[in-house]
Amino acid sequence: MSEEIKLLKGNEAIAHAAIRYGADGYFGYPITPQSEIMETLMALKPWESTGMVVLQAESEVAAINMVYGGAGSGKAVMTSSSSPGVSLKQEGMSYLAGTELPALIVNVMRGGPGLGTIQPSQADYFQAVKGGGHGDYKVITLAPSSVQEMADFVYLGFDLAFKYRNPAIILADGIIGQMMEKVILPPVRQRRTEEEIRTQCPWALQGKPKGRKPNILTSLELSPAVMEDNNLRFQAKYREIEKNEVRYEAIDCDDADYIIVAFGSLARICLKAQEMARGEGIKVGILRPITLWPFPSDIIAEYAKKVKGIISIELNAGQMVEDIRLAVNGAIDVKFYGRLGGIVPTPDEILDVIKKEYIK
Amino acid sequence: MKKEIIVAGFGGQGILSLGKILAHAGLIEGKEVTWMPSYGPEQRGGTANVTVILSDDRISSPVLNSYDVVVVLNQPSLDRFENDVKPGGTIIYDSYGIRHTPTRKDINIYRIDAMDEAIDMGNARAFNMLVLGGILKVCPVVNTESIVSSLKESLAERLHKLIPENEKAILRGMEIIKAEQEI
Amino acid sequence: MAKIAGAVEVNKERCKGCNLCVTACPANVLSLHEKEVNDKGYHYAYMKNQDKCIGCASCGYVCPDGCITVYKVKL
Amino acid sequence: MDIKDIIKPENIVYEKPRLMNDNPMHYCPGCSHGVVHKIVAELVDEMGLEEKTIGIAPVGCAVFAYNYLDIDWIEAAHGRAPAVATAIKRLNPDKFVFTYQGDGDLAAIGTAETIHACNRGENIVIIFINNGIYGMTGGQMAPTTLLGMKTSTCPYGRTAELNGFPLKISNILAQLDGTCYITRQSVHNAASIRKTKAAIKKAIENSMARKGTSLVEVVSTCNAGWKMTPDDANKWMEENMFEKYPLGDIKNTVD
Repeated sequence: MSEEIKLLKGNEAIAHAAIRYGADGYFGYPITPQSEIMETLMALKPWESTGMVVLQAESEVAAINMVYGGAGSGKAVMTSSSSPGVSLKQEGMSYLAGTELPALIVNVMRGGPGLGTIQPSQADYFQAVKGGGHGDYKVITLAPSSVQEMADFVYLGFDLAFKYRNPAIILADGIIGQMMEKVILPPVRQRRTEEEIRTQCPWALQGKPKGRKPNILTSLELSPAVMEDNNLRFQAKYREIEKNEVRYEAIDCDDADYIIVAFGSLARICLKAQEMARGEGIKVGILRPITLWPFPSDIIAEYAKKVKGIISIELNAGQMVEDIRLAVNGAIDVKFYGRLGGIVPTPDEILDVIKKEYIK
Repeated sequence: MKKEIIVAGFGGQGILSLGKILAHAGLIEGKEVTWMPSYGPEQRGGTANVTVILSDDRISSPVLNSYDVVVVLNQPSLDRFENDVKPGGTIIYDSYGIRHTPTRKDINIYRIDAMDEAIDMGNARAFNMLVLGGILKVCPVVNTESIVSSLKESLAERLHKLIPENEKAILRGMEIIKAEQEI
Repeated sequence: MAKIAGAVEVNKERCKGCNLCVTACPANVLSLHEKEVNDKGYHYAYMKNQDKCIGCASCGYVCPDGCITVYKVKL
Repeated sequence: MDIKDIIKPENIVYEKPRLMNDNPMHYCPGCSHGVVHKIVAELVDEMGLEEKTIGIAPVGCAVFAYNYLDIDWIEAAHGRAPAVATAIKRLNPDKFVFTYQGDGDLAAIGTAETIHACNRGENIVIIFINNGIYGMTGGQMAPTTLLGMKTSTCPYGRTAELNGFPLKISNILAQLDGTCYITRQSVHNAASIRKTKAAIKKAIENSMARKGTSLVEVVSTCNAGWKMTPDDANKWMEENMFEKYPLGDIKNTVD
């Protein structure tokens, strides 16, 4: 199997990509709008082909702790859920970060708070990029805006997670999860052998050979001095990730008077609005952060010096806009437009917002 | 080329699979495609719709406020989407249960009595394929061979015996669609 | 019946003076030091009546901290 | 006979297990944990499993078990050890994977994980220390605290009206089709320690032979939490705990 073109839902693409990546395990719990991920995995039965373990856990809490255990043994393991379920996973994610274990978590966001709605939302931005659980930690956050990226980011997410021994999130939403698009499935990789895990992840639990010290994976440290050192090490790693791993897409920004910053599915809708605006002679560009953490602050700060306006458009009450404002540091007034509760704005609506804000 | 299509009706009418077969045919022809359903409990009753975009170029928004082709299969959908047809665009409606028909003067209006036909054929499952045939007749966005290949890939193996039946329904749909207003 | 001689070594710095070994001993061999303590301040166990030890290792089994090594010879 | 002739390496009949290291254990004097740790260390060594063993440490007093036994360990969040073990065992089916959990961890906050791991018949060993109290946090009520027993959160004694009943979780787990061996043992004297060791050995054999989930409950003392001397705690346990938690096999479908 080299590359393969398929028509897939975003959720299905995640499942296909996980198997092709050579993931060792998936542990999940059903919740709308992401249940197709586990359903697809169960239908594809990868345990018969690649040996990948797929297990429906008793809860999101159990699922993320299965991921924690699997990751501890050096395996490429993942889970997926939607907003309320991801809240439950925060305990495990904090442990993954505190124990420096690689893992992939998919959040196909729906509207909240509480049980909320099953319709799409981006209201878990803060939860994803600011840590989410207890303690000072960061999770690499990838925001796909196409079904293709749902597949590609399984690879990118796992690769970054292992490169930095840090959990990574694919922060999608109900639109990307449920829509179907053409996907070029990435090339098949083999699952790593025990020997490869031994060399690549010398920290992994594999049973202690005579002569090696025990591998002990824990986030617990009662000595404040050592705990501070641990935290400083994490922070140094986070600075390294911020330096190396920022990803974004800038569309027609170089001659733009106004820049829309938007991520995920909403960036696609904004792109249509941008095309319409250009059609009317309004010079709008789109800046789409692909990594929400690390956030593309530098490029936004650069554009802030050149353009007349920046507006953040989100499916929430204004979360990413705070990071944009931090990035521009007062150089320009950053406006915000958002829809809540599962409402998705149309391209027309966004064009009207641009006109209302800037073309008076 | 870019066609933005929405199909709307009741849940359970096979709207999502209609859209999927159309999108898959586009994929077979090397087009960019996007299939965006309304999702949630409406799949099991109430209203459902699916937006299908086929394009030679990268597709921006999967969510639209106007369409080249609007296919409405019940009164609420007709009322909801008639105004979203682009000027010069096309609306296709099934007359079954329709009390008031489209009134816009700036669009093409086609009627397909697919529900009646499905009942006459004694095959309620043929309904969505009749509609698909009608769509392809007035908006030949993909060719029929691609649709047949798409059926093979979209349907589970155990349903492949139904492909000839589906093909027949598609061809029949092409025959029964009628122009009411062409601009 | 062969006569048996046993002996016990207590890692006195590891011992926490819990007294479980003293209680477990069927031959009344062990005791806690009444006056002496180890670096942690525990009255550690020692062989008070060495000649009575039969090397049964009951003290070793019950010692939670693994402080006790038991020896046994058949005479 | 001179003691020097007795204290010779060749005459050793009992010593600290090889896999238990020299780190001083943080447990209170007389705590049952150390005894169970020794049994695990002995069995891993005797059964030749050192290179295959992965332990899951709990939250609670045994949180630092990984500091004392020289095997690979991972620290689980409170109650989640069976879920952590599930994945490790499924992804590494030839390894010996065990959890070591207290009553609060296993039977309160981790009840769901415990029941479902057992119900799936995960091929793991669960070592369950039941001392009827939360030791690490300072002696609060546990799900297994006896009626009338005083703890810092039931200072006048546990009452059924306020706190419900002591939870016999091992008996519940024995009802599940996924478990193959559930036994209740203790470690208060040499004989009971030998029995517990035999039980844990059987549990390990079951897990390596993929017979399902095995659980060994060790009814234990927490003399500090119970505010007794270690000797008195053992007596109190025999007189009170064993009545509610009688020793012996609860389920054995293997032999």
